[in-house]
Amino acid sequence: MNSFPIIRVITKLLIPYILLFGLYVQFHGDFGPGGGFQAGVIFAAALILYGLVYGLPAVHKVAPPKVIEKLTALGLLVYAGTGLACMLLGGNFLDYDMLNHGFLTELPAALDFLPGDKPHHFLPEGQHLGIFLVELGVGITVTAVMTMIFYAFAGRERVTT
Amino acid sequence: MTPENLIWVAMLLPLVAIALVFIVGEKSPNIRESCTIGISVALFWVTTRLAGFVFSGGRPTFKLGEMLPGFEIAFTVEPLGMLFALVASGLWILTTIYAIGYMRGHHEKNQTRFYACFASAIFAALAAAFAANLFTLFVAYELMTISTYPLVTHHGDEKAKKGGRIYLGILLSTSVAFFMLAIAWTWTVAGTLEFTPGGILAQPNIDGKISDFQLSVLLGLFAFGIGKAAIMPFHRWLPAAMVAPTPVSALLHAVAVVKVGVFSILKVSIYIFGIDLISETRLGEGANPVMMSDWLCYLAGATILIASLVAMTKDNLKARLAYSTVSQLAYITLGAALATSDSVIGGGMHIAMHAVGKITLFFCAGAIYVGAHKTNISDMRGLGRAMPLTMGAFLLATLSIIGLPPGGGAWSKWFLALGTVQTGHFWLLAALMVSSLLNIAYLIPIPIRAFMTPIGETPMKFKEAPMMCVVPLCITAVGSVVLFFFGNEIYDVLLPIASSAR
Amino acid sequence: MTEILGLYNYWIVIFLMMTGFYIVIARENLIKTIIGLNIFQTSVFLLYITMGKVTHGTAPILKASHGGESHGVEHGVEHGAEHGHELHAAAEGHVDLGVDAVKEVYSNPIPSVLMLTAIVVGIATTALALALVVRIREEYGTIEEDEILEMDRNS
Amino acid sequence: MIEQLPVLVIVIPLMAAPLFVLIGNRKLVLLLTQLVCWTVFGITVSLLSRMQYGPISYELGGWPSPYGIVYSVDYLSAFVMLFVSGLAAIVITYAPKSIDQEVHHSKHSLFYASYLLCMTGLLGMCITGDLFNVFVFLEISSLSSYALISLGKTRRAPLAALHYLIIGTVGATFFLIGIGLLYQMTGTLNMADIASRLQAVESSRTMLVAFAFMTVGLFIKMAVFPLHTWLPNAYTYAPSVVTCFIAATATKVSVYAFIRLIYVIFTPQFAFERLPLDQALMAFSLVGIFVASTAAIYQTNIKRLLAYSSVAQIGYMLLGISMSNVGGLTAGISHMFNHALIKGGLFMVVGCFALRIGSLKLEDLRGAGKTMPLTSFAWVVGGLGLIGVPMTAGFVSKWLLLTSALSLELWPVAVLMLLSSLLAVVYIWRVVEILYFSPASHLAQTAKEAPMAMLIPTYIVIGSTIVFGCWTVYSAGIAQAAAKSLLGISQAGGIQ
Repeated sequence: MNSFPIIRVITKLLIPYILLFGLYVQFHGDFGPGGGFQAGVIFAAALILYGLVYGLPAVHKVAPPKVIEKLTALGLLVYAGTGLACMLLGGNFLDYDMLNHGFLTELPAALDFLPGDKPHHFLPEGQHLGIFLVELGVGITVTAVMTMIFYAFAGRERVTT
Repeated sequence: MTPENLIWVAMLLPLVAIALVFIVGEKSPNIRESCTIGISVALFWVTTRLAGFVFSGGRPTFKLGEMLPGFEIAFTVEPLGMLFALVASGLWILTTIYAIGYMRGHHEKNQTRFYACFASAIFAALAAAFAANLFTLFVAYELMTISTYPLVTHHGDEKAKKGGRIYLGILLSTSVAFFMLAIAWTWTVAGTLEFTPGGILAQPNIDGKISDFQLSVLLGLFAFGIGKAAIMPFHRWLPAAMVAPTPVSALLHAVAVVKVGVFSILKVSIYIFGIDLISETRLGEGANPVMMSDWLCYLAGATILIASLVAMTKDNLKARLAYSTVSQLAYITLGAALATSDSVIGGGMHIAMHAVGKITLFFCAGAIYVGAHKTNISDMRGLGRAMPLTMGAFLLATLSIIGLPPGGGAWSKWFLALGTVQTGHFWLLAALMVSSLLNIAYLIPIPIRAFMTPIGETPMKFKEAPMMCVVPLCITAVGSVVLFFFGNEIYDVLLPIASSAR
Repeated sequence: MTEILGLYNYWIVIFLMMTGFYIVIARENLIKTIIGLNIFQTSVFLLYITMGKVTHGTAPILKASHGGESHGVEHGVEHGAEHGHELHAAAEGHVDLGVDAVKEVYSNPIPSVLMLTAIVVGIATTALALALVVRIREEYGTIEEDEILEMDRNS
Repeated sequence: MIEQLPVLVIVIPLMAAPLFVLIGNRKLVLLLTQLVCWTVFGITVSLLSRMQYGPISYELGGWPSPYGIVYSVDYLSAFVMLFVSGLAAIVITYAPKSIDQEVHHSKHSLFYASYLLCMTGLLGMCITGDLFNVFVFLEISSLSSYALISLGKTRRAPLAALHYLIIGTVGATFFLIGIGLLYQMTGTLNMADIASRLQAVESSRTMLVAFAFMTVGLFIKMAVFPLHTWLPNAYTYAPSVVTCFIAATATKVSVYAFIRLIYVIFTPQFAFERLPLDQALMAFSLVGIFVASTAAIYQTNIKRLLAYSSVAQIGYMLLGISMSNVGGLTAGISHMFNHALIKGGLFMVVGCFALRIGSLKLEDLRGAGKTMPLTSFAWVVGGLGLIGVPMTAGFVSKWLLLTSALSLELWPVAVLMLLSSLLAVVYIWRVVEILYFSPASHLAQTAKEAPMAMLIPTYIVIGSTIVFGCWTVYSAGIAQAAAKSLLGISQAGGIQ
């Protein structure tokens, strides 16, 4: 599809917004609808779109298959590691309340001058932090897996029968 | 040593023999065989020590442990088992000596496997003889089947394979399909499998847990399940197993395997049913109710006659002996089924008498094969002059098998005949007599033909088999005559098993 | 009549389920089989999701006045118990959240959450199945099952 | 850390699997896999040893039951986990040489990762007390086993894996439908909670439908007779090591799930008294035993022969379960254990043959008894166990089954069961004759004895079938404790 300028330009325009939307969904996960899985799929969609339009070599440069393979594992480790951290802190597996850290949870007085409603939390803790980390892990893994599936199929040689 | 310790020492010895045989292996056959002989002598000594205790009224017990909740592996020695153990361990020595001569004279392969399996079969025989409950007996019985299979298929050719298939097929099928079922049924009905004087099924019978007819069916399951007793129609394995080398046929198919079968049947009828229960339970209405074991008596009688008749048609010596064994085993089953104290003692005695007699015959068959390479009776004309010792021993053993004095078999047949009279089974008495005639007809011609031929026809190029073969068979032949003079002692020894009923 | 029509979601589910199942059984083409499998799975997703929907219910998002405070303060078992209770009540379809007696009806979120997992599983299955089909095609040169079996029989 | 043991069983292999993908070094990954498997085995041993103080439950994330996910360990689950992890450990110790030969080197770290995931899934199915979680773990184990099977050397492996995948997914989806319907009725996913709520619901049509879907779903997974078609191909074409592990454990865990389903969730009164499932199960299992054993007799590939025998053996387990008394259930549970050992051991033997002879056709194995005496002897011992000869593990379970059938006066069942074990004699002995008493084939003549690294684990497993045939405190004994505790739940209903 290299030869269709309109598609190329539109794709270039679209991809940043897709990524941005992915980030939004990702980081909104512990407050409202959204989360790692959806975000991961959106992220991967951006990569796959890029690959479809610009070809496999191009997207391999952006996201090398080796890295993607490792990311699959890394995301899962972030997830399980969060659970393990809770355990090491003395709770049960995935007991996020163990992640309370009491560090900068309230808005510092120095920032009082900011306009508008003050947010509840400054740095998330406990349940929020736990869910955030888990969602992050899920997001990474899903992005990587989706991309990897794409690579796996797109990278196959054509079979002649 | 206390009798309790003697039990486990006795059973450990064959296992030691297996280990030694494997360790020494093919490297030095002389050491391997001397190990086996040494241990068999030690075993015989241990069993005689044990016999001293048991025959003077002791009942030593040894518990190995619980295999399943409620099912123990335990050993108690009583006179019948002791007699069997004595016979098996005593004949093991002679068979080993004989086997050395035979196997070397024949250049057989896989001798290490042979001696190891042999020892494990003896182990199984001892375990069966000492078993304190039906469960242990069953385990030993199956062990016997498995450990003798490689012996039957020793030659490894197509014929041996086929024989092995029939052997294993019939023995395993009957034991799994009938014997195991019978044991489980006994367990569900009686709640115990302990061999108890007087039997364990009498009480459930009174309680109505098992009807008279069901008892008869259960007896049938046992009789057919113990395929090693070779009741027709499950006798085919015995002739099939004759493809084995002769020492195997001798020890296993005259002593260990078949005797485990009839021994089990005796045990079941004495200690599981109780001879009173068998003899007093009547089936059918009206004036002439039949004994619940009547059908088994007649089946045994039929087996005696048919097997004898079949034996007459066989020209192959080992095959003829095999069918003779089928017929003789049915005597013992008959003794168990008649269930009078005399018939049971007769059956127990016949285990010993037949063992010594039949092993002699097999030894002779092997010796003829080694010395003259003859297997068919029709070819043995005039052999008596070439092999006088062998054929003389054959004649002596023949007397015992037929039941003529001074052969030991006379006594056991006498007591069996008494049993038939006491229970009023005159047809069976007739069958016993006819079978003796048949025995004469198919056994006596062999030595006669061997000796009574004109000198001119005698092929003089043959000579006696090696001494290792001839000496054991002479000993057993003499033994079968000696036993005749010890009939009273054996009767006294076995009396407790029959009188324990009341 | 209303009883039958009122359960229209189940009719749809059953229709889809049977369609998918039929395709799985009847089609020889491996890709079509996988598509059938997907339809079959999707029907189950629908079954769950429609089950969780409460008429006129909204998305079960806790208001800041309620949920926000409780999250920071409560811990452990107490917290869990309360949370669980809410969910549980939601499952039964009529929910009375918050002490200030604001009656709001929420749909049950649990079936949707479960289905999220099931969808992931479904994707994994499909991906694996497709990968296998690719390999099969590379080995045999066809994805028609009867042809493949024919080749196996001959080899 | 001790109270964390239940979750560690799952977490350790689950975390190790992605770690392997990160590491990628073949040798290191192998070492770690073995380490992880043995650690998990150690944990399950300590969990089982804790059972005498009562069942353990572990709340994930501190959420109390029935709202959160609970991991619960009782005699039954601890017992099943013990042999699953034990066999996983011993098989992976045995594996390296065989895998070296059968799987491409570049795939090794992924292979070991999938292996661990498969084990995780199986263990998870045992330990979790949450019904939906069962489904998730079921799919984890299934997906990884599809992948493992597809790694087989021949080109039929992917096809076998795909067939298994399609049938398996249909089964799992059936299970999922059942869970959905149960959730609809009770509003909870916690098994114990569902059970207590179902008592209030008189058997409604929904409950029946849910029960039917879940039962059929699990039947597919455990390869009950008419639904077994996926199994022979999957076992035959998978790499030897995979077959060892899956054949020994996967179907047993599905049987475990089925036991839970009947005895914990739906109660035996519902399944066996209101519904005639016991008779149906008996019929299915007996027919299955006969048909599959007969099929096994006619196979020409040793792996396929064992695969059909597995289908038959599942029948014995179901037979025990269908009796719904302590004896029958004990027999069923201990047969799970005994058969896992026996079949695991036999497939390990087959793996040795595959390594040295390179073919699993019976005609190529002729005369291997001469060149590979130790391997062949292991086959004989394992085969005797499968037949159920006394002093082997197989005898113990058959004996238990027989006595409990007789105590229920199920005469035909008892007789048929005994007759069926004669079929096992035929198919095992056929191979024995081929190994020992046939002229050697071209391939077997030049074969060497299998390496000690494989023989020792094989002999440990095969030897344990003898040990557990003579000494049953820790096999039938625990199975009985498990059966009692399962039936204790339903004692209110008056089941004997």
